[in-house]
Amino acid sequence: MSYEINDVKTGINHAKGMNYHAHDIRAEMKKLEEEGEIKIGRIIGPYKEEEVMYGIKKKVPLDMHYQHKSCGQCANLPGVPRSNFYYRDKLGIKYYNDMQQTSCTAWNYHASGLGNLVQLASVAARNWHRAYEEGYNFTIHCVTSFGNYLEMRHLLVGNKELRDSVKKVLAKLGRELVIPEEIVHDSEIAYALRDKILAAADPKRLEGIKGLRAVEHYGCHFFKQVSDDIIGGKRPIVVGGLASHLGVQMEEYSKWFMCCGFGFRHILVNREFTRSAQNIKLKAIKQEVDPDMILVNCTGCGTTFDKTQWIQKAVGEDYHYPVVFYSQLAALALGAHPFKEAGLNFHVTPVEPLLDKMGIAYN
Amino acid sequence: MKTVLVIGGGVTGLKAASELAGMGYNVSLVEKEDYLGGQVAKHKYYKLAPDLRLAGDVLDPVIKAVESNPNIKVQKHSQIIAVSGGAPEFKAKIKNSKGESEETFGAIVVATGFGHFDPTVKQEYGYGRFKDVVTNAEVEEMLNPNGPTKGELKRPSDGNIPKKIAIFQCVGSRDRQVGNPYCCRVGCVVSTKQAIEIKEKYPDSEVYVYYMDMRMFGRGWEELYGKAMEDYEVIFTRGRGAEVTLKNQQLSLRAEETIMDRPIQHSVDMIILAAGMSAGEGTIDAAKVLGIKQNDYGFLSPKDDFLSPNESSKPGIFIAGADKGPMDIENCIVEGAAVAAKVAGSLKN
Amino acid sequence: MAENTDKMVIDGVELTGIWKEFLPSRILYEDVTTEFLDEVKKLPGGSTIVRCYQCGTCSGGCTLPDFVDKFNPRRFIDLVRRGHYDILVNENKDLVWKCVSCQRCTHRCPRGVNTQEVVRAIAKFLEDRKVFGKLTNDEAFDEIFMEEVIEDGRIDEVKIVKDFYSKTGRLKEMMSADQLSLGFKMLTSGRIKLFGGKIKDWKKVSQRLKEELQ
Amino acid sequence: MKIGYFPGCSLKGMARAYDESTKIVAQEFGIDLMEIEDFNCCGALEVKGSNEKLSYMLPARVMDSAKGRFHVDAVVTPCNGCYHSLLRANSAMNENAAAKGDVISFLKDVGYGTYEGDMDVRHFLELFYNEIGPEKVKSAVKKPLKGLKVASYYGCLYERPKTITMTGYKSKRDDSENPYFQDELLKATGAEVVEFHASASCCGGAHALQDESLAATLSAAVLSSAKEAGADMLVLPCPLCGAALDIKQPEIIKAHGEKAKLPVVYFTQLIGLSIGKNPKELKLSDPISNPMEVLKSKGLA
Amino acid sequence: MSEENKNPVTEKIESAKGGHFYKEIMKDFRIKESLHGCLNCGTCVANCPAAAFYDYSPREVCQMIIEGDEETIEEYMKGKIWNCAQCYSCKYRCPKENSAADIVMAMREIAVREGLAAEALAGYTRIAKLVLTRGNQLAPDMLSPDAFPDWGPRMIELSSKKMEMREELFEGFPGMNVVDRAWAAEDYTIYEMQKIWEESGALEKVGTVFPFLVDIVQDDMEDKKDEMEAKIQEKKEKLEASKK
Repeated sequence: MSYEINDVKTGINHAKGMNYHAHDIRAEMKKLEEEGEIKIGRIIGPYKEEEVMYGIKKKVPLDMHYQHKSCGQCANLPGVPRSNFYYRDKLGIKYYNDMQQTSCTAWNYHASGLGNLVQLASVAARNWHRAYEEGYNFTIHCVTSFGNYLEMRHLLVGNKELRDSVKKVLAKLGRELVIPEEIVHDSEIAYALRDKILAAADPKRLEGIKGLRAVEHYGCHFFKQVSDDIIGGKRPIVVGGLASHLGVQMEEYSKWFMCCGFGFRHILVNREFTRSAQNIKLKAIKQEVDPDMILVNCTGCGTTFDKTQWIQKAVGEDYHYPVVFYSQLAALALGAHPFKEAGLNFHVTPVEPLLDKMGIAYN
Repeated sequence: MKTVLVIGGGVTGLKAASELAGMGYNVSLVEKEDYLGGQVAKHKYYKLAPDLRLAGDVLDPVIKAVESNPNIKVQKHSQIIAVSGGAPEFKAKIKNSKGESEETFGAIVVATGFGHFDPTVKQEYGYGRFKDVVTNAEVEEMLNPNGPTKGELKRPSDGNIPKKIAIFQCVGSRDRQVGNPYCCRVGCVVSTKQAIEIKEKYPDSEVYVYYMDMRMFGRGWEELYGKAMEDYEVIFTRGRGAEVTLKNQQLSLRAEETIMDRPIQHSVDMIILAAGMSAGEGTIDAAKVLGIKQNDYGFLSPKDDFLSPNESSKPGIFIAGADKGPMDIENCIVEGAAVAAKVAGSLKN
Repeated sequence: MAENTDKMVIDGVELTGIWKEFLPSRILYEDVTTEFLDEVKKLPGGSTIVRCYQCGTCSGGCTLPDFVDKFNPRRFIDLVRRGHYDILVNENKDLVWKCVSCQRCTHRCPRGVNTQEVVRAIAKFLEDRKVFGKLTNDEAFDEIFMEEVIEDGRIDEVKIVKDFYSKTGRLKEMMSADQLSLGFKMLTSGRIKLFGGKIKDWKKVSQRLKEELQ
Repeated sequence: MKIGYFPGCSLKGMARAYDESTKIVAQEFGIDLMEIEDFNCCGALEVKGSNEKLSYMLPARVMDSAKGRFHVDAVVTPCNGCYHSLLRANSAMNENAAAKGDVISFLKDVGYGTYEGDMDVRHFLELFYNEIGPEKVKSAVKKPLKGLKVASYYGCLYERPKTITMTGYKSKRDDSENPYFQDELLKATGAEVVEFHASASCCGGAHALQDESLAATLSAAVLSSAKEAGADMLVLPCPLCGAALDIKQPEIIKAHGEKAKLPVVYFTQLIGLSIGKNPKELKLSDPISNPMEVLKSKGLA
Repeated sequence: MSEENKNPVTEKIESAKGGHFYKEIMKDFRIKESLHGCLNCGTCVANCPAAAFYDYSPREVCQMIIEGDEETIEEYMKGKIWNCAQCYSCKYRCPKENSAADIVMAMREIAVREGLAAEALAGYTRIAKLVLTRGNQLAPDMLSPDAFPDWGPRMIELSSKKMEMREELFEGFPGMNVVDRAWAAEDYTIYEMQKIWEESGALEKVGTVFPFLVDIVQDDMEDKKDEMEAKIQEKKEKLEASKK
């Protein structure tokens, strides 16, 4: 069943009438700032407002992007950060690729329980401060980092004890607690920029994209960990929204909600779980849609979908759905070379049939 | 003799009006719709739990008692838009298609009732996206021979009669996420009643109820529940419906069978959402116009829940029925009578 | 996870052990089927199973969880009602005959389910479906008991024990020194009558009961 | 009041001691028991699990014969199992017209009367408590059982399930969760009744042959908790529990050790002893678990 | 009842709430936000990917904390909590707004600290080392074919050609083409990361599982301490100045 983004979006408007309001984190941050407890790293330059849960507007910065990279993407799917840079270059957006950035360490934390909240929040605050001192808007490539930073913001705002501990650590580094006004994932930015991307796109490439059938999968930490600050309400729409804007026909499948099986620790030490979870998802995708590609926005899910299709042969099933990130799709639309600029050749599940179908040369 | 204003022509308002008129008071009943009977009439409720008595059997006499009483002036399609003054002399502005008018009343009874919870908010249930996910109010309309399907339960998608039907309890009730942590108090019995009606009409069908607790506290409700299990083989699963998806054009639901500690995946033809009660629009408007207190969920707060349950926070303004919180029809009628007594008492003093 | 050493080669890549393993799903996919419920309902003592509303009073007060892990009447009933035959057989078949008929469940059931008899009916139901692979002790004992009651009208304790041991192939056990000395003591104290009294007009009754069983 | 006495199969076999001591005690206190001769097996668990109809017909024949041939108003049985079966048949006949029809046509076919399911079925313990009572026992005691600590055990079917034991009852029944009739009677004999929490738990007797290790575990739990409570012996009103706890005791001790070693007697035996009856007459030497030793050491036998 | 006949079920109910682990867990401020009583409705389990394959149940996690039985908690910390995939589906849909995932996370932290996680963390050394010595968690190097044979033949091919491919891809992007870490995080950055771990007490915790790692990190820090602390001092002064 293909669906319209507007169908999904109706939930937000209804949510406005809800009795209970989740606390408005933006108002609380302002209050803390007035009390001198924290600093807010305000949006620099133009922004676009998109609606999140409870009718609250989220400001998406349109320029001056601090690129909080993903270690998983850089190591594993380097085409994704490359595409993120690419579409910004094409649209003339200024960005900062920082070599003083660290990993958010949330993957390690969720998988192993090593580390603690003070450490996790301090790492977050350090990276936030990097963007602040360089004069850029904090934007995130990785969904694990995104979920983690949303949660850290939530915890830091809500808990003075944690805040004080983190401030103490930061002071030892010569830094201060600056919480960004908005925690924005790169896929949200790409969604906010959908009109610009469409306008700047290569018409020939758009011709190839048009009519492709795709399913989407969102990282769990993108929308489940802290679920009230996502564009589109509780059910995310950004990847499908961007793709359908570019002409992809988005298809619904029954297992859209289910976790991909990455499981943080499972992908490393219990991959039988990862494979089994993938089996359920892929089976549903094949039976119900049999799409041309799977669109994702999450490092872990991208890895899992890409790397775990082949092993399904062990149970006699054959899947070959290219896994494409929203930004790789955007880069392709803008005319990127599929390998040299979008890095699709780093994907284990072959992308060549998809590129053939799109009429894009890759050799 | 002072006139009493009754706002709302549902069962509570109707009962209050006829009781007051019976005691000799003049009553002005204002209803915003062009029919009397409130939600019962709006959604063409067919049968009532627990006796499966026709809703009309109950509603018609109540309406008749009002319409045949010369002391009651019924104004349909009308709304109160402003009220000034105080007890025992209120001036109310009534607006209808003909224009605005002002009348004076000795007391006001608010009986504005409830609204069915809109399950669109629960995106995971797919209401509004999947045609065959319907609410219990829609099922009432379908089961009613005077309804849109002439009494047949039909799948909205293809008009076929569903074979496997799942009913989800607690949709929009007992749910902090949507801001309704309270119990709707009638979902359990309505679902059980509908399950029985469906099984009676279509003995080959399978009806599954997904519930957390079956809260059967009313007269004869628990017995009805037993009957559904024993005589009609309605299958009750202890686990709240978690999500609905469409799998190869068939609805597929997820829940947990908590007795067995296992997740369930189940394909069905139709899903009925037992949408709970929320504060009706009329109630929210009335609270605004009259300036009376509401609770956290929009329902009206009595002056004292225990000691003066039918008095609002303002003297001379009385509240009754489902605008105070979820309530079944039986109790709404009791409330209507109770508030009438309270009003009469206050006007005598 | 069990050590798995078998090899598999896919596309020239050799995979051993857990590299290729998948986990079985625990999700229940089946529709509820009343097939099994209907069957159990018809068995002796099974009719009240439909009244159960899964409150757990039975398993809460049950004698057996103290001694038999996972014995849970509520679960047996639930499995039958929902038609999860496979789970009933795979995970519970060794449990159902363990009921000691202490009647606490029936005694306390707020819905009037005759739980003890229902559990027995479920055991019987599994017995009828031959899931145990052999005649269980319980079934064997029931059969001998029935036979003897119908034949003689009364139970002769020695005879029934002897028949039971012989039917279940344990006659040797009965001939153990301990058992023999016990038997001797009983015999000498007159508690074992080698020739039990006969009931006067039993023949006719016996005939009628046999008809009933046909 | 004429009372029919239905001993059941066990009392005519291994539980001879219970049968004889019951008769002695009844006679001593003036209860006129008329044994229903030519009785048949009550059906017990096994018939009930195998064939529903038979499980009503067998007890009905006993009750019909009590009524029609012995003209008694009530049937008393000292056996928990028989008590349960008889009551269960009555309850089915009263609640289920089909069952009643089956039974009546069966009785007709075999040349019996028209039993309606209305017999007053009583347990001997309950009867003895209600009709005689602790006070009368106390005044009849000649040899108080001073210094004897007993654990009073009831077994399962004596007051369970209430759906059956409460069927058409005319006399006062024991407390179904915390039975006390036997406790009171034993106290009247001068014995000390110890606090014993397993008094209404299950001895596992139903599995005595089919699942011996489970049965032994359950029995051991009962015996050892009585012993832990300081009892010198376990007293009970049921021949089936007697078989499980007494006759099987050597096997139980083998599996669970000396903590399960405890003499087991019927309550009628102790009442008989206290009113001065001869231990031999009461068959106190019958139990495998050897109560005589303790009784002798306390100077009671 | 004698010792071996004790009922495992009633024992549990009888055992006192509020043992050591329970108290430790309750100290975590996330618990208050993550548990508002539980309706036992099963919405969490219905969506839980771990429950689909393991004998694991987020509902049980909530119930366990409500009941607070020490023995069960310990058992869980050793085993079942490591089945959770941290997908937060339970939190997302819980009508009581509970979060079993957060409770599990708090328990994992405590399990590590209390030395109950040795088994769960076997095979975790490489990641832990990378985080503490490189400033990020993953490196192209780690994707060696012997650790990921189930990723198929293309993965093997890729890992042999990754250098050339990365060079081509990241032409003009300095710092992106490294293989021993995800990007060329500077020494100063790594030092900052290490200092955060040390100051927050997280490093000490690592020591309970991987004592040798602590030595490596401390040696590493010692080596560059003077130079780095000077830089930090500079930063501190700059921050002070900006405040005025």
